[in-house]
Amino acid sequence: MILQATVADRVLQLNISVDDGKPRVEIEGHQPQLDLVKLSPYSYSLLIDGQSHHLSIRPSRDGYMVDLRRRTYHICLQDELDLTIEKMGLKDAGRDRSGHVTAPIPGLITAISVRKGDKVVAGDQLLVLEAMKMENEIAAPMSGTIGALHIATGDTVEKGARLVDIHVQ
Amino acid sequence: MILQATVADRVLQLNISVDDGKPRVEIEGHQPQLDLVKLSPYSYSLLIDGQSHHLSIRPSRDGYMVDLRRRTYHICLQDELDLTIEKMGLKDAGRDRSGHVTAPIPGLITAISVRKGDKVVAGDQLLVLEAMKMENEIAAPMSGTIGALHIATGDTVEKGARLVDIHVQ
Amino acid sequence: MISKVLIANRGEIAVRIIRSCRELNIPAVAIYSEADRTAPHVLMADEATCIGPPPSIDSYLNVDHILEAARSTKADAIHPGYGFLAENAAFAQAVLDAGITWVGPDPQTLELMGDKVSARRLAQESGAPIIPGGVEPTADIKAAEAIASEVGYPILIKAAGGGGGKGMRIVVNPNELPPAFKRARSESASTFADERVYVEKVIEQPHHVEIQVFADRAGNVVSFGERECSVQRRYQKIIEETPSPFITPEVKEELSKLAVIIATACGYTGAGTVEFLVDKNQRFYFLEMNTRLQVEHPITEMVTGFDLVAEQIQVASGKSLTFGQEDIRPRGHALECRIYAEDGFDNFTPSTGRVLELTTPGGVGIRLDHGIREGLEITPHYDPILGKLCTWGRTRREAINRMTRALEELRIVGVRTTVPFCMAVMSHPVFKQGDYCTSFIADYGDDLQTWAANNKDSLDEIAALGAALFSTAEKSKSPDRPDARLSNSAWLRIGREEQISR
Amino acid sequence: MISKVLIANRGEIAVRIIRSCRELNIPAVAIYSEADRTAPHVLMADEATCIGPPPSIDSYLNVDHILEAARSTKADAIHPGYGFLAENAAFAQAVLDAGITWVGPDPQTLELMGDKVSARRLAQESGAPIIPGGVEPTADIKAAEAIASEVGYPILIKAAGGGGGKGMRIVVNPNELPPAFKRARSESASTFADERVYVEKVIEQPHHVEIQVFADRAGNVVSFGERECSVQRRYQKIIEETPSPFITPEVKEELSKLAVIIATACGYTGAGTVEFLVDKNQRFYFLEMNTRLQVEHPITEMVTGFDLVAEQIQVASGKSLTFGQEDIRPRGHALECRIYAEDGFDNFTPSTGRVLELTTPGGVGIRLDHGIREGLEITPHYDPILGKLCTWGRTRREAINRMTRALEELRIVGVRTTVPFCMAVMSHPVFKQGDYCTSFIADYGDDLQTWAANNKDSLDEIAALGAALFSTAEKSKSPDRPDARLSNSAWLRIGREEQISR
Repeated sequence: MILQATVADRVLQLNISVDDGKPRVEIEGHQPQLDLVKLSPYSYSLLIDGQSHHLSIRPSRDGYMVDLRRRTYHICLQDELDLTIEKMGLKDAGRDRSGHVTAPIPGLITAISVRKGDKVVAGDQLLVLEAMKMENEIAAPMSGTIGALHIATGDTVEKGARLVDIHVQ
Repeated sequence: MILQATVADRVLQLNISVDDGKPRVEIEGHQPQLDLVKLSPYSYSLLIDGQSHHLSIRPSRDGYMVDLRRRTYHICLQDELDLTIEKMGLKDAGRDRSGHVTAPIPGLITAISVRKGDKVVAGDQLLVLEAMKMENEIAAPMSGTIGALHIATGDTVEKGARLVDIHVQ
Repeated sequence: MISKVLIANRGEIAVRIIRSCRELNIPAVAIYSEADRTAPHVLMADEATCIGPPPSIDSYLNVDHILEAARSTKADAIHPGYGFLAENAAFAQAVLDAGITWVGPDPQTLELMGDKVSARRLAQESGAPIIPGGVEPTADIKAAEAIASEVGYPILIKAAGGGGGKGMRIVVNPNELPPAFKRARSESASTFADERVYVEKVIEQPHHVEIQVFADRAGNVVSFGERECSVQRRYQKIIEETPSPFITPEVKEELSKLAVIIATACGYTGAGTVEFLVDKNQRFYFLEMNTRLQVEHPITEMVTGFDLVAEQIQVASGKSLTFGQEDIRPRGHALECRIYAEDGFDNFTPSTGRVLELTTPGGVGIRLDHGIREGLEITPHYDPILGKLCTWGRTRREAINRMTRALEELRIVGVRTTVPFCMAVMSHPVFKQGDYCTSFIADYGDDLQTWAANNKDSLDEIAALGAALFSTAEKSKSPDRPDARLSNSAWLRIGREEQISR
Repeated sequence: MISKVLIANRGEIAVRIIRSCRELNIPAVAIYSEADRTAPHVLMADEATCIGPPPSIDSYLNVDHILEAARSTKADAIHPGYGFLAENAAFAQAVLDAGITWVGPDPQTLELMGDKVSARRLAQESGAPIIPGGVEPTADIKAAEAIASEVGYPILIKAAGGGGGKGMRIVVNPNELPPAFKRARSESASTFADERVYVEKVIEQPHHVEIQVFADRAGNVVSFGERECSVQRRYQKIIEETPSPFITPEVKEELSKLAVIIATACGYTGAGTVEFLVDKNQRFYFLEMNTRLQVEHPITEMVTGFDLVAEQIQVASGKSLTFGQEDIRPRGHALECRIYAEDGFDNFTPSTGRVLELTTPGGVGIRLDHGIREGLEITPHYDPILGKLCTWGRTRREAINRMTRALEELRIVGVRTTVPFCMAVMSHPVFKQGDYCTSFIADYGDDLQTWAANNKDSLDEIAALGAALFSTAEKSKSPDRPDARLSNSAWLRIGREEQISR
């Protein structure tokens, strides 16, 4: 099975097969000895040619999050089918004319200045997001009409959470 | 609901009810304020009248094991039905004429000296149980005929595991 | 005598204080907001009382609720930790009025040293130089211009009521002064309800050096030596060390002497810190006094062997110091890295989420103070400090190597932390040489980013291999996508391990 | 120079050695048996190699597999830790023959000091008293009787080949000697394939005191001071401290001097320990020399500030000591409690099982070395030591209070450990006074049990409440036993917490 892994801006090809009951992965032209063992719900020990790595692996919105040597890697994996779909441009088909304003940092919504249907100009304040004692004004990134509001005052939001939709005329 | 809790040789009466959505337990004549919150699969925080206790609670063969302040408590809980059954002596009804030899400590079975059908006299060696570098001879606690052997050489056994059955003539 | 201490704080510092209470055999009462019911300080305390909803203003800053908690638990002393109400004179007074012992200096001392103007005046009278220009704040542009021309450009404009870098600007020439002054004044007014600003001389390549002092009610005052705190982001410390690799023995001696004089002059009791700026020519200026336990106090404990929190409680209970200046003999070198829930490589953006895994470092020369546990939710309500990792070494180099090792061992999965950033600092040549000032992060931010990127690249393949093996194993388990080729013993082994692993 | 170290061990000591390798920036190779694939020493090492099935004889004692692992990973040094092959002269020789650096003394020294007869002879020649009678072992009852009447009853009979208390008996009068000698001889023969036994004078109220020595190849030998190791069960140490609360400064001085002379005489290199018995009148006798790193070395590191493992590696790589006797200045007091997987209140019965929870203590003056993790299975294959908890204090009392606090913080759930037993010892008046000898556990076992029982009773109700609330909450979740009265918000809250908690 061929998998394409995207790590930040690098793209890696992996060829996964099974040899004598053991997983074999060819990566960047070499085929290391691999041994992956689960330690806890998120934690794994991976030996690669005897080199010991202690990883945390968990699925995320758009792939996998891997913690390794105190850094977090976002890995997007695509098999042949995924790549075909992408090539055909099917993924873009459903895109609408809405702008999604997302949370740049996690925090608390302390104020909302707009309502559904309001017309806004790029730069207008939409809401205030408070995080660890700092108030952050979130402004409209484009002009348009406010669509759905996905939050209410007092909500706690994650980084990347969809806050407000703006329909561009 | 009335529960009877047996902790080592102490027997405690607990009367459990619900008051305004909160659990109420009457124990030894007083009714403390309780707040139990789960922290992890085995770990709980219990506030009793504001006194903070960090417990581990898990079911065991014959009740519950509670770890509290670095000690383990074995708690047997019985409700009215359990107590009625015990009073009627139903629990003893199924007892057969077999003696069960169990492992006094956890360890490795390194040798077995008997086979099914062998006749043994109390004190005869049955097997050798090795634990942390010490060899322990396990002898027959009574005379009789060897019934089932629940273990094989090389097995790792837990403390209390059934090893050999002896049928008393 | 103190028979029960209520800790008016949360997180790592509450845990820190509980530990000393235990060692003194004094029961400790935790307070908690509804967001903190399962936080370690609640689990570790002898008693715990809820004092309100998550926002600090309704809980950890709610004086009435805290005093009520002390009354209902019969606590006869309150330790405020740092932050929250620690330097609030009105709170300290309310505690005393309630007949409860306050573990800290008198309210009058808090007031005196909490006001910048009176603190600087006291320092000056004690013989400590202050930064030229910065005696009195002003809202008047004419006065500002006069100070500026007297001390010489570049100058710094700084809010009188503030801190943490808000409303601060540097002015390089006279033309820039009027607009900069106007903006600083209005920012200061809106943020701190005080439109006055300081106009000060800019100190070149400044070092932040502070002296830990300790005093009892009998008038004994000692210095526990200095801490160098010049690795800062947004004017907040992130890495500290002792001894300072920069200041000369003469300066160190003089700062200690001045700090003791200042503490004596303000009638101080307990643990306090006198902060100085030291310029590239070893010229120093009094900055302010922190009238409470300092976040970075553990490194002083590591080199001197004293438990400062235990000593605070002893002094608060009326005892005199059982040691003198001659008993304080620092040994070796200690470093602290603050572990914040922030991404050090993304402008210190706060991070929230659940702590999925926590593995702590151990072995020789390590100290960890933290207030988290596996499964705990890090919320955006409070200060993002999760803990502090300290190392001790016979030499500075040994302490640095040990810190690198300990940072590698510390696994916190689920929230981003400053751990990788601190690792980058430990490997930076300027830091290694001990040749850094407060602009270190600003000056070498790119280097630190590069270090991170270099180390990242080499590990991309490993992370990708991990994800690929994980995803394939997951698919082979899932009944709706049976992949016969991969349902073999190797993958089953992973499945089996998982079943038994908890 | 050493470029890669293979650690021929497992558990806490392998982890300990990896830490020093990291700080020296030398890659570390772990070896593991099939039972230890997920043990912390494997997770922490740079590389890891499987060397066989679980039984030690097939893995950690398998010389060929270990040498092959060193060859295949290109390790150019082997650190043996303690136990397993650490004092095996043949292994050390095989390592050297393979062109690999041995982190330890020469094979000849291992052999010389490993043999009780030659070790005692060397000690005697160095001026150290030995226990009267114990020069040469014998299998002859006449010789035994001669020694006994010379040194006087009571006497101790002890296997020549053994250790750990096997074949040991005390004889109080001459009548008992022949049968006791016969039994000891046959036990000795069957256990150690050597029927000879020692006949020695019984030392009254003995203290086990040992001196940590350190030597380089250039002939520099220093003493790192003493450790008192008299809290023992089955002749195995469980709690150690430094300095000794018992021996006089003069005895301390003399033991240090003798230890240095002995280490010099046997051509020692690296870390070694010279063990003495000290009787109630401060008379002392050479016991043996341990030619390796000692389990309890961390307390010496805590008071002196040195990293003994790092120094071992430096010396093995050919470097001379960078410090002299005058640089070793112990400060304060350190204690170690060994955390065994044993029930201290049930005759130290071994315990196995899965570590369900692990929470480690932190804060001021704590050091923890362990080799476990949450989810790890403790098997009966190896030594039951899980880790070592050490505390430091300015005074002995501070170190004891800190140890009590740290033992309370250390949560290991799933296997029984010696933690509660150690807590009982810390609270015992005889231990607190520092007035204990090697019979402490035998003499005060009942007291310690009582302490445990007292503390147990008071907590029965809390445990019962916990179990009752837990069982009721479980039942309210279970679909086949819906109990309407209990399916309310309080119980649902528990259920919800559980769902999100991992």
